[in-house]
Amino acid sequence: MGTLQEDYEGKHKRRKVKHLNGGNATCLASVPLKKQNIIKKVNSIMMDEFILEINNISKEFPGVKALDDVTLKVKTGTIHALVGENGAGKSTLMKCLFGIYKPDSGQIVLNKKRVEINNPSDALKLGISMIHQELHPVPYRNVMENIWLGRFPEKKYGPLSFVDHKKMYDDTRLLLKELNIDIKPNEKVANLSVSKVQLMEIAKAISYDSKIIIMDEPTSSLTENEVEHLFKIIKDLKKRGVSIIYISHKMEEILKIADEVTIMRDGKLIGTWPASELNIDMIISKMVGRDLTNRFPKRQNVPGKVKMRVENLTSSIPNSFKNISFEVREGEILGVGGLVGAQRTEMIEAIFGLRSVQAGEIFINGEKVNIKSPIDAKKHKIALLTEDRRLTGIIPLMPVLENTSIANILKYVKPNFLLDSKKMRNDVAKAVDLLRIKTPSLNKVIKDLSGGNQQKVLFARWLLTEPEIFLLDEPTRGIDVGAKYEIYTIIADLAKQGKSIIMISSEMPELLGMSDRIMVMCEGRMSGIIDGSKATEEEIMRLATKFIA
Amino acid sequence: GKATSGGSEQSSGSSQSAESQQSSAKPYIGCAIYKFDDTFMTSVRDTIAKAAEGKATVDIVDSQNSQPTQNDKVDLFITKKVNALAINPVDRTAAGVLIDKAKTANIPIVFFNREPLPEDMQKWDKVYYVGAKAEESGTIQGQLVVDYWKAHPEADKNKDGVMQYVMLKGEPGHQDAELRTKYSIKAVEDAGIKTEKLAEDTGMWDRVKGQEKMAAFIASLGDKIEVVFANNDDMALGAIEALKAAGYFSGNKFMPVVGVDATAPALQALEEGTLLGTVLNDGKNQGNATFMLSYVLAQGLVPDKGNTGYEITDGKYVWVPYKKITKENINDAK
Amino acid sequence: MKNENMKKIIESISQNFIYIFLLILIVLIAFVNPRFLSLVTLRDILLQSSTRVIIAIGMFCILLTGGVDLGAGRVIGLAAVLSASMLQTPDYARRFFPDLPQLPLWLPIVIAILAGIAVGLLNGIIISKFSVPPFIATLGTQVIAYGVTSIYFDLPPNNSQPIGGLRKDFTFIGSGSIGGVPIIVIIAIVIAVIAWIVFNKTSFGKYTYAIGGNRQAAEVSGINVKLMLLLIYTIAGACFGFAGVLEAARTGGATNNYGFMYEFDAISACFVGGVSTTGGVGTVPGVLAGVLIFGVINYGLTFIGINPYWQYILKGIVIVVAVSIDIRKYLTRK
Amino acid sequence: MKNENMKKIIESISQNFIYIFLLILIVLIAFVNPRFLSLVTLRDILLQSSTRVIIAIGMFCILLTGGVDLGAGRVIGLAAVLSASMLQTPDYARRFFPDLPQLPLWLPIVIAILAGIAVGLLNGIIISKFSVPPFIATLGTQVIAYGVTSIYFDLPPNNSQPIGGLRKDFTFIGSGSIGGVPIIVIIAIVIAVIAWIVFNKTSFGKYTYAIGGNRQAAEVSGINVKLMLLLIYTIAGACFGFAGVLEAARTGGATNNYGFMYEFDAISACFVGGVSTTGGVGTVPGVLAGVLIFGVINYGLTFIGINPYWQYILKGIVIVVAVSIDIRKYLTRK
Ligand SMILES: Nc1ncnc2c1ncn2[C@@H]1O[C@H](COP(=O)(O)OP(=O)(O)OP(=O)(O)O)[C@@H](O)[C@H]1O
Ligand SMILES: Nc1ncnc2c1ncn2[C@@H]1O[C@H](COP(=O)(O)OP(=O)(O)OP(=O)(O)O)[C@@H](O)[C@H]1O
Ligand SMILES: [Mg+2]
Ligand SMILES: [Mg+2]
Repeated sequence: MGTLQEDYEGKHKRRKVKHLNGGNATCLASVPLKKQNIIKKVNSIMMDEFILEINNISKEFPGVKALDDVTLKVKTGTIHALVGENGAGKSTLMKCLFGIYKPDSGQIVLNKKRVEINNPSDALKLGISMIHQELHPVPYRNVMENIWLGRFPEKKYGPLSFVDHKKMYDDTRLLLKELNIDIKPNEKVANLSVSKVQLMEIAKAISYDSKIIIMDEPTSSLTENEVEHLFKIIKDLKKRGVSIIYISHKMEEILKIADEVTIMRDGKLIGTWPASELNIDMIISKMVGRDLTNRFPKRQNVPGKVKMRVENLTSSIPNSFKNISFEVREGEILGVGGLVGAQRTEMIEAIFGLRSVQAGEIFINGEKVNIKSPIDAKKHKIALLTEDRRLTGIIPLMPVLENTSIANILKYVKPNFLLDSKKMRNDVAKAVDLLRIKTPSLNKVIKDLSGGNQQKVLFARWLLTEPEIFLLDEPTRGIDVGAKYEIYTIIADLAKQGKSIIMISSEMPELLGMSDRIMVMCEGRMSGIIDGSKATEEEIMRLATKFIA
Repeated sequence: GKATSGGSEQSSGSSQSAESQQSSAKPYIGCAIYKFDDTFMTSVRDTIAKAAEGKATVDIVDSQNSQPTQNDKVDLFITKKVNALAINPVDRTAAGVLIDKAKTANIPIVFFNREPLPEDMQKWDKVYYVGAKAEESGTIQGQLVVDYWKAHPEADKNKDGVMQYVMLKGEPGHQDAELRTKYSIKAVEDAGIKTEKLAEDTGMWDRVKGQEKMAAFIASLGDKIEVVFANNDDMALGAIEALKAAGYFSGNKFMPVVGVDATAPALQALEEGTLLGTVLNDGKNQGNATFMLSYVLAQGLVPDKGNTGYEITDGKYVWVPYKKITKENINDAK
Repeated sequence: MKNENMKKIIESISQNFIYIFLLILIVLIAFVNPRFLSLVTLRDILLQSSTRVIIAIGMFCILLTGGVDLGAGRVIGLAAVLSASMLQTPDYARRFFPDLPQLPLWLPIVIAILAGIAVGLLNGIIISKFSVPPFIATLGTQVIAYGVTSIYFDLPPNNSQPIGGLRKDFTFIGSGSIGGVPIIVIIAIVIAVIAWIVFNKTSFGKYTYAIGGNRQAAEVSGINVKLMLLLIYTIAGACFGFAGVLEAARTGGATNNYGFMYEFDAISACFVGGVSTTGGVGTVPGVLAGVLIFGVINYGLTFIGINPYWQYILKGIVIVVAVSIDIRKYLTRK
Repeated sequence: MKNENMKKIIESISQNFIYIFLLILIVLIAFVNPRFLSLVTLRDILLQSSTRVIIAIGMFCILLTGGVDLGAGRVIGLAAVLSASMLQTPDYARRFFPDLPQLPLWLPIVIAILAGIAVGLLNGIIISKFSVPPFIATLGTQVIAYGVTSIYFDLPPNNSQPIGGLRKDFTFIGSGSIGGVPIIVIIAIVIAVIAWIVFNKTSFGKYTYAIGGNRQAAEVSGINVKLMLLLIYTIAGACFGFAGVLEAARTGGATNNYGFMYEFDAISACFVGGVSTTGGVGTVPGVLAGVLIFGVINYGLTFIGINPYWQYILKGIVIVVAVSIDIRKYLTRK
């Protein structure tokens, strides 16, 4: 008991020391502008040193060899991109580095010294921080408590120490201001949009004042503007000698900011190259082990008659979407663009009956329909691939088989009320093949699949229901290029078969590359619909900010 | 106002109770039962409620088998300024604190059914007790078995002159469970019969558990068992079910089983000849005496045989003895 | 290669840990007293586990959805009292309804099950319609159910007396056999088989797993989650009601305390049997093994004559150890 | 504009629903019997709520982390028996330790609290080290704690007799006053204030919220979650142990049955007071309001003389209604 207490207090002391030194993050965040030159010098000396060496790491999960003798060396003050298909082992490698997983073998060398990292706390102490692929906010606490979690500033009153709320507030405000992020320090996190949460997590990772920052798909829910902003922050960090390990499926991003690129495939290291020696096609072919010349498949769909018409749809929540009217045709892909916060998700979930509306009508095949729940939506042959696969998509401990068939399971009920498991298994196996879902067996629980493969399972789930209208909310979020191409092919194919598709996307190339028409939303309102073949990024951006004062 | 009584009518009469206590001169008595749904205590509280009709206002409350809860209820009665307290303690040792409370508030207190310790009873002169000596129920159980043992030599199945028995105890730590267990065996040994405990386990006063534990005893000990003691009738009846399942009570296979409480199903079993005997705790007289004592005390009088109708021993005790019930005197219990 | 095999063996042991655990328990007890290995013992344990299996299966449905029912025991009490009160022999002296004509056997049973269904439905409405977490919702309804049972049980002329003198055709369900196999065991097996089929072969079962696994995902997939929850709590209520009827039939009596704390036995059995506390994981055979483990412990420890207090300690250790080993399956971390 | 104001009022009513609920309850009871509104009543209710506050705060710590402790009641029993057994007056006839010299008052109290800490630590280890879900872990240790208490309680010469004859200096803690305010109330207030400071002003408190709100977030932020859990269960154990001591002091006695089912009162109070079942949400004032609501119900319903069985029903309804309204706060969906 006594020792536990001491241990706990000991941690507090350490933190206090840090604050006394003035070495807290906000100070540092404001430093570079003044001391840039000195730091630059430091950089040039250290540039060729490896600050981090991950040597020969292997890690096996039941049934999967997630990492097989992987080595990764990161130089001081560089941006090191880590790329690979879904399930290549990128996140796992980073989790080993951050102390979330314990590798089966291999070692980590930091600043030429071998280190043991047994938990995140060790990693943070060694100057490694991480933005996680799956976000980890504490929903019912405010932004500042989330950012400084684990290291609140404290005031001492004799032997007692209390949280210094004022300092925490001021530090947070400064930090967010420095990073130019517009979030209030005392806002409850549950009230923030996904992108704001993502930005908060970025601010948090930076606030640790670390030498190494791991960013596991930090841009998966950011808009282009925010991505640009993040890049500015990253470049600042780089100038200060911080090394960044950057994981992303967006090739343009990688070539734009990375100094070096490490490519992984199937848990194995393929190699590390200077970014200047690579181009997108080279990265992709090394990643997938074959050539992939086109990013988007050729579309052969011909939009036909109007399938669904939405008129004047208005949310019952103030500040949410209002007066949305549009139509989508048979065999048409309607892209929906806009900044995060444009209420695209709310609008599409309302169409699917997940959210209540105050006014508005929906017509399918010219007939007015009343959709109050997903059950109604399914009756009208609508499918929805939700934005957050972890929260509203996967059923983590259920096998792939049931996860795929759950929305369609009533089709397999035989007259004796029992399920036709054989038929179900066949159908699922076909879908798994079609989407090239990487899973050891259909009985594997879905949580053990990589994020991208999980997304594909969800796609398969809705494919099985044979819908006529697909609502896709960020369908390729967190999916590797190879799989993306596969998903695009499927979407194009569905359109060719005459299905109607509404696809929300925050990726411009995807919108431009896949849509017949693009509807743009801003602040809950529709700011315009443009022809996909003639649209440009500039025009979409203009519409996306049309109502922003 | 009208006197309140037990059961559901109590709620309707209750709102008047406080007023009636002010408006009329009717004595107001606070009564706490250790556990409302206890089989025996139900008959006591029903008697108290009936006896009070037209004479006094009685608030009967439930202590939920928890002494702290009972203390809470007594505090409440004191706050409500009752004229007398009638308390059926959860733990008899806790009576001391209750007496202190009553003494401070100068409210006479009558304990019933569970006897406080003598030193606590001496704390104040307005403390009384109505009830039986708890150990007596055990003693009578022992006597029932002794009578049978002596009349039926074949009861000693292995002819070793020793009574091999199994014991089904009530809830562990419950004072009745402990006393009945101890004194039933003591009575047998006092009668000069050697005993051997083959097994003992708790049936938690429960018919289901009594049955299950007995089934295990039978399987484990087989014909070695010569007598079954159960701390109450419910467990005894459970044991009888288990014995029936093992072929007893048909043909000439018999097993003496004794319980306590003389519940209706137990009397039925007596008539059927499956239960050897049980012990009647005289709820009617306990309830009546408790009411009469508190009624007299609430009027500020000193109770005696004349105004209560019950003999008062040592100026503090009204003894209502237990009764031995067998098939012969079954009507005494009906 | 050898290593691979070793790994597979260890894997399969850990996957089937509870069944092995059950075996070890039996062997240990038999080691102390070899007579434990007999048909009678088996029969007794199955008999005692029968109603528990039914209760545990009801609980299993609920636990699968990520919920819990703290009121199972009180529903059992309600059903037991209801059915017993209407199924007394006409010549029994203290009938609950003195003038009730002889009812067809099925009617009181159906009424009792309907009472269980009513409580289940109430739970379901509170939980699905008003979004009250199951823990609290059932904590609340449990108290209500107990209050209702007690009021019914306290009705004159019964006045909280144990209900006895049950009809032979009724008690036969609880204690009769067909071809040497107790009827009650057959009933439990039938219900277990039905449950197995439902949870493995029907969409209803898959939906239940999905709701427990990720409720929001289930909703988006077009499952009517609220309706499902309503149904599941109602079905569980029916199970509990039926179990209460069987308890009355088995013991030949009932009180309002029947079933008290049974939910914890059922919950423990499910958890020991590998059901997850957060829902979405568990199997019917696992639940059966869990029930049998406790059946063996309860019976076996009494069989070899372990002091009741030590039985508590051992039972606690079994719960903790079994679950902590079983849980390893899901801990892929590190 | 007007609408806005209306909305704000409705909002703030729903945010502070429990306090309003408490008020409504008091008004209703006072309406039936105006004497309810008195200082004595207030004192009684505070007195009765004191130990409950301490227990509820211990439970609150655990519920905040998303856990639960089903063993609180048994720890209370253990601590009550331990402290009482060592604090009897030297001249008491049936001392637990006949030859024990007079110990300094603090020593047995510390020993009893240490016993609570030991159980808490055991829970903490099982939960954090072996990853057993709290529900099952504490279900297991609870049974163990009860077994241990009973064995101790059964030691000769006590043999499961209620422990009485407690020292005056000890019972004074439970029943004495300082300047008209009961000591026990002062203790409860002090503990509540400390808890409020811890959960609002210290890192420890805020980390507890974070663990309950999102355990993974806490882990990846470098919080030693396992250590925190260990500490929290241990602190809760200390609270329960201390509450047990106070219960013994308050009633002047103890049995192994003390504290039985108290955890459910504490859990209900927390939930009614706005603590979330999944953890991470709740306030100390809310918990106090929850405890007081039940204090008012328990006391008030008896005060106006409602039949105990109806009290059960009303209590159940309060739980369900209060939580179902309170929960609306969090249902922002749709
Ligand atoms: N906890 C786990 N248990 C079992 N297998 C796992 C676990 N975590 C990851 N895996 C497996 O390890 C492999 C690597 O997964 P990882 O998440 O590292 O991929 P990734 O490269 O980050 O992919 P993505 O781009 O989709 O995020 C995958 O095959 C995955 O199924
Ligand atoms: N004020 C808020 N309160 C609660 N949740 C919110 C709030 N604002 C946004 N969200 C949640 O954050 C998520 C992001 O939605 P938002 O409307 O901000 O962006 P979007 O453009 O609709 O979606 P996308 O991320 O697909 O571009 C939504 O699921 C929404 O539920
Ligand atoms: Mg990843
Ligand atoms: Mg003999």
